[in-house]
Amino acid sequence: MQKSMQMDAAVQPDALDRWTRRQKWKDDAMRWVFVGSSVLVTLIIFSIIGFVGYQGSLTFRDVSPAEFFFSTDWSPSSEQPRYGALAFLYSTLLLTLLSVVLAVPLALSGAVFMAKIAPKWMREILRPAADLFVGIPSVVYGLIGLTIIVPALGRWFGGIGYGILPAAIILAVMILPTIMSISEDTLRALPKRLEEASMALGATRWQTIWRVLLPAARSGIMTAIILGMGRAIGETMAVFMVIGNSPKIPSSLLDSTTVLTTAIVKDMANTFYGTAWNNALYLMALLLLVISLSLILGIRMFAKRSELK
Amino acid sequence: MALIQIEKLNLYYSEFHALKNIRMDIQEKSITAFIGPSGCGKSTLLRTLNRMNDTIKGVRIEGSVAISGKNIYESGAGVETLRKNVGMVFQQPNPFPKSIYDNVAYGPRIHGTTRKAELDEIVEKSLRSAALWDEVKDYLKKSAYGLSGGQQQRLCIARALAVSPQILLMDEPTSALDPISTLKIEELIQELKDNYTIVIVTHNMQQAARVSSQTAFFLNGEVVEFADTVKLFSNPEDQRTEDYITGRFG
Amino acid sequence: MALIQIEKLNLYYSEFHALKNIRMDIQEKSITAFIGPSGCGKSTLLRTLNRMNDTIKGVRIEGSVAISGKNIYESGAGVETLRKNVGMVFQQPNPFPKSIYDNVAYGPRIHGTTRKAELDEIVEKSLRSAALWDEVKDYLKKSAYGLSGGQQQRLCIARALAVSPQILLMDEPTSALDPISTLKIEELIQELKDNYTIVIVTHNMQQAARVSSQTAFFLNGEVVEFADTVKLFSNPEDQRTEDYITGRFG
Amino acid sequence: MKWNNLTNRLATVYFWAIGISIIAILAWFLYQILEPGLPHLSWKFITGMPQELTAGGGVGPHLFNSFYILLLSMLFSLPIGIGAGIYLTIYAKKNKFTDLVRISVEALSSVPSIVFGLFGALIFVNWMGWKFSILGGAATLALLNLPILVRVTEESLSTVPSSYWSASLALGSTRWQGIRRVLLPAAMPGLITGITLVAGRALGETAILIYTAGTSVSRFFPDFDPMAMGETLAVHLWYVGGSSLAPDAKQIAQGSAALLVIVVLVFNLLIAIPSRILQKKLSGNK
Amino acid sequence: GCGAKDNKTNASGGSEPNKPAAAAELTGTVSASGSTALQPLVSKAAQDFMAKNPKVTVNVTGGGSGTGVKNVADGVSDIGNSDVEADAQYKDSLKDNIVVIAPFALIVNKASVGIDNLTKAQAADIFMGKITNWKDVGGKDLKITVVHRPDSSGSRKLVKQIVLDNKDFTKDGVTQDTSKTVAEAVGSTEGSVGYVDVPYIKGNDKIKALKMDGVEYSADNIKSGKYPLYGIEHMYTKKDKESPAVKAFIEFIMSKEFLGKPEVTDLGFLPADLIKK
Ligand SMILES: Nc1ncnc2c1ncn2[C@@H]1O[C@H](COP(=O)(O)OP(=O)(O)OP(=O)(O)O)[C@@H](O)[C@H]1O
Ligand SMILES: Nc1ncnc2c1ncn2[C@@H]1O[C@H](COP(=O)(O)OP(=O)(O)OP(=O)(O)O)[C@@H](O)[C@H]1O
Ligand SMILES: [Mg+2]
Ligand SMILES: [Mg+2]
Ligand SMILES: O=P([O-])([O-])[O-]
Repeated sequence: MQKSMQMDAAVQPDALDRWTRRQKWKDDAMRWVFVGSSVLVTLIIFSIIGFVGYQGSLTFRDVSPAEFFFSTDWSPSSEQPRYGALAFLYSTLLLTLLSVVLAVPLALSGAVFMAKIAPKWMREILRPAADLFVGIPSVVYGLIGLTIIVPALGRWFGGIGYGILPAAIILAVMILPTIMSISEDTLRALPKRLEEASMALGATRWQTIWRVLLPAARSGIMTAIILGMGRAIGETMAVFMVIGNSPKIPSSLLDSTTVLTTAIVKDMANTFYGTAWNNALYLMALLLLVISLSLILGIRMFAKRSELK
Repeated sequence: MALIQIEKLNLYYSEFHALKNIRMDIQEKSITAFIGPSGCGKSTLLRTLNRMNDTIKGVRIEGSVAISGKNIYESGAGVETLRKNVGMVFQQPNPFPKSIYDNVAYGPRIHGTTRKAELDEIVEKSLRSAALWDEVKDYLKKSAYGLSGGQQQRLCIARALAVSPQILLMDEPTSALDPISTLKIEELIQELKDNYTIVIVTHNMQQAARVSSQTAFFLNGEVVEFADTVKLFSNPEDQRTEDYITGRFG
Repeated sequence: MALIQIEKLNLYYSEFHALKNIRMDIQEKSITAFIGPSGCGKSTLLRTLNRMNDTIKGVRIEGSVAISGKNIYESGAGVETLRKNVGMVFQQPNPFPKSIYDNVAYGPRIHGTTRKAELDEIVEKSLRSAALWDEVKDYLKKSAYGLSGGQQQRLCIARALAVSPQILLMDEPTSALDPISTLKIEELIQELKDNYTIVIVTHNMQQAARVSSQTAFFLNGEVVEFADTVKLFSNPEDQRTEDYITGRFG
Repeated sequence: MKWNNLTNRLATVYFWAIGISIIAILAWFLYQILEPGLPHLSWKFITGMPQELTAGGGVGPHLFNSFYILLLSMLFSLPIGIGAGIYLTIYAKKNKFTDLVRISVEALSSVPSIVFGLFGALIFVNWMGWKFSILGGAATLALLNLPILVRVTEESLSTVPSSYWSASLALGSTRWQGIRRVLLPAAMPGLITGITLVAGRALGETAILIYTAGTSVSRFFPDFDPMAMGETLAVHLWYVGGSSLAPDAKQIAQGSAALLVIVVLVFNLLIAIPSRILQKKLSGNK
Repeated sequence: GCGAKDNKTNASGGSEPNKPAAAAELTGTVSASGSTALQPLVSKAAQDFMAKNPKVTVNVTGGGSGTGVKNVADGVSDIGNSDVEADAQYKDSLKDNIVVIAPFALIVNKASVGIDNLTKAQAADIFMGKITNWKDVGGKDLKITVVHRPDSSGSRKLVKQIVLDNKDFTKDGVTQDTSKTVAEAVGSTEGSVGYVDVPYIKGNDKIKALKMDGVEYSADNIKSGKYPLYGIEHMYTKKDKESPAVKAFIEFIMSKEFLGKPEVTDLGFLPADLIKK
């Protein structure tokens, strides 16, 4: 090895050798930068989980897990404080499910429309418009929900109009562009030869879309739904304004209820650090994290399993 | 009467005049080869036969292509019916990301066959015709992507056969394959001739000479010469054909 | 002494034994062709010569490959220096999405040449060697994607030449091209022989016969026969070689 | 056959209807935001200082803070996000560490922003002693951006044909040279689109910033001190809607909402146009 | 003109032993965080204070009462605004500055409810969910919707103490984040009732404030003890560690000069010495 390096130096001008060595040094350095970035990302998530998890686990000094997870009685400010979070958990899952159910058919149809049917000029308008909606602050969505959707629902269905339904409508609009854009990208990235193969067999456009393109784009569509769902689970401000925030299991889609995120913001700022109440809010944050992570992993696994071997 | 009759066919990609005044008669149950340098319009002409050019924006067609005496650009039967009758195999094997079985059953299904027993029969018959049955019969539920390139191409042929077309178009079906797979496909083409009318585009003159009964030589969107394969290769009439087939081109 | 000496080379893709006990000596300024059916290991062996296999996960190599007497798997000189010395041209033309000039200048730049005049000179010289200069000299700033397939492939050759390698590896450099472009590239290869040592993988036996001085026939990861091209095609020693080159394979 | 044609036609009608409804929904929302807000937009409003109890307050410092925080957060998150994305596409071997990084990115992208807010408040505001500041807000916002950037990088890099990478390595480039000179430029259009998305989200974020950047602005405008408090336009909108006692609070809220939408729109355009030109140039003006 | 005079007052008012009583100009930064209900007032004071003392920067932010108190204890802020008394754990380390008194009122949807007075018992029954229709208290035949503040809010604690005698609120109804949004929700929901601090009543013409036991809220009625519904606003500082600027700022807020300004008086906050025990 020693020998070969010397020979190299003899063959090549000195300056070039230095250049090569410097490039190699840079290459090594950059590799560490990239590894470092990855390590940092990992550290961040672990410290978040650690922080939220530690603070949350302190709840169990004052509250039994059975009460927290299985009771619906949330009355932290009463003389005999009760910390049952089941109602929040229930509503969170219901709200997420409903908003995804509302958004996905629309978003997927929209994606197909944009990728395969719409004329070019229409796409060129719709796509940036959709991107724009990702940037509209949730407070604005909330405001529209509060001033227009809630009163309208109240008028149509009677009652006050607050509840899971208006929240789901708002969330569906919020996540629609995300799901649509990513699904469209996936559809567009499919090799043209799949479509050609189907058309050449005499399939109509609709048959091609339904039987070939959508199945082939499945994994990208899953990613899109997961991202949308993640946003729906974590959304706070907009939901707060329209869901009503009663700490109970709702009797209908138009009954006031609370989800985990709004339960947290509602009281986080005004409760004292280190009290059982405050700790319970951190525990809800942990719960939220665990739910969204397991939903995501679950869907990923399901998608992988249903793929062809 | 010839099965396919092409009359005064002109095709434009927007401005670009890609096919110039093509006339050609193709007989039933024959194998016709299209040869010529890249970009001369072989694929374009092939695709006018099943109207796959319809999917490309800005394509304009003049003249007529008649199959069994009916102009396919005017008939009311619809492009789906036409394509069912005129199957196509592409340069790159392009199976669907589905199982082997579902690939072959795709065509029958979209055309309304749903009974399992019937489908089973069609799948087996098509795979046998494509000389693939013995290799895959135990793995019908496996993904088509697990097959080798040559197997995939035969699968695509089986898929095309499953809707029982009359005509089979092949656009350089072996150019992505190794010689052994190529040989297999060539043998298969020879066998298929008994039941189908085949039009094949190829870059490989040896291949054209081996498999086809007629050959058309293209240049710049025109058919320079269209004749019996043996005649065209041994005794071409046009100087340009001769230059091309002897490699002295340009 | 031969320029490239391959000794007892074994290569594994994880479990799969892809190259089996290869020995081969390749002389300086010769053209060596690798032929054989698909999957027999031609590309794999070619890529061991510039260690491009290093980029594939799970590859394990035993034995030695020496260039100018030094084992490239042991030398401390680094894989970058090796690859600078051993250029490579791929099956599909793969220019960068940059201008023609920047494509050719890429190699010299990453190896430390920054002076404009010097770069200009290298670019012109390389493009001339690749027989492309006259066609592109007025469009050097245009994107390489505006070129035809054959031009792109010659650009890739020019790009490889620009770092003045000693050896040029080509993996089916014409299989994506039409016959006319193929002919041009084959002529080019013949010219390059005077200055470079060339190893070329091809599916096309005619091509091997036309361009190479030595030919190696591969089967299942082994070199069945390695001999002068004329000898190998006219009078093969091994029965399997004969079967393959006469198309009676299998 | 008839049946196929019928379903096909029905499907076409359906997709057009959906396409048009989506446009209608989006347009309706835009209208609801812009219609009440636009009349309130004036130069004085856009560049003025806020007022507490009296009418006529502006949002100049908030607008400034929005961009300042966005810029700083990008400064933190871009190198790390792109770095990790590059690691995952190029260097990652199939091992435990890679799986861990991947799951971390996944997990990070599923963290609700309120949790980021709490975390940022603890780490940056409290432990690091940055108090409520532009810096603290930007750092926390960077955490929100990270997973999206990692994913966008991974995706844009993986659409770059692998042939570029082999070509560069075969010429003897180091990996870093190949990344910097070939992969990143080729992935640039995708990266830029991703960055616009991230920026849009950051401009609209409230939950995180309330706990980290504070809900008031510096008395100076513009104030480049990263330790100053940095209420952004979106947060101001939240504050004005929820607490302000100014008599024209409602108009300010509507004006801010409209302004915010316009800002995001302009931002998108400013980035999309050069990126499209770049893309054309790369793909060779064909 | 008046700035110089005021500075002198502030400096002499400071009892820092190591600081000479010379009339030095005030410098430094003051940061306050906490109660959102108090934020508009403190922000306004900050603006006026900075105008008088150009070398002092006052930053005011929300975050909630709990956060505010924790922030002072942790040194993140100099002042923690709170509308509730701090947790026992902070008693020793923090100094409690009571700055103003904030009157509260019960509000109802103006158009639909049809009453303008509730007895304390009626109000308690409504908030506990025992009375669910306005006709039971003499109003129209209309279902009652209660609009709450969050459990942890000072306002809710106050109403619970004074009106409900510490019994629990009903879990039905709607919860809004801030007093302002409560006022808006009550304004837009038929048959709704809520409670807010009075600055948020004015300027919203869809709600109306109810009398309690026939008594209207006013400075006089509070002073005389007839109107019981009011909160005490605290600004906590770190005991013995307040900078001169912090002290001066708190004094400024409590001064007649500031509280006497028309736009501040208008809000309805009352000076802390109104109910001196
Ligand atoms: N979609 C299109 N739009 C515009 N021009 C096209 C299009 N498709 C093909 N062309 C042009 O039409 C001409 C004929 O193309 P065609 O694909 O038929 O050639 P070919 O003979 O099949 O060539 P190859 O052997 O390379 O496949 C070419 O010059 C090509 O550039
Ligand atoms: N990355 C890889 N991982 C695992 N196996 C591989 C890999 N690359 C190639 N192989 C296998 O190694 C064998 C040799 O492959 P190689 O690409 O060298 O063949 P080849 O002779 O070049 O074939 P072709 O003519 O099709 O290019 C094949 O069986 C192939 O399946
Ligand atoms: Mg073609
Ligand atoms: Mg190969
Ligand atoms: O002032 P509060 O928000 O605590 O009622």
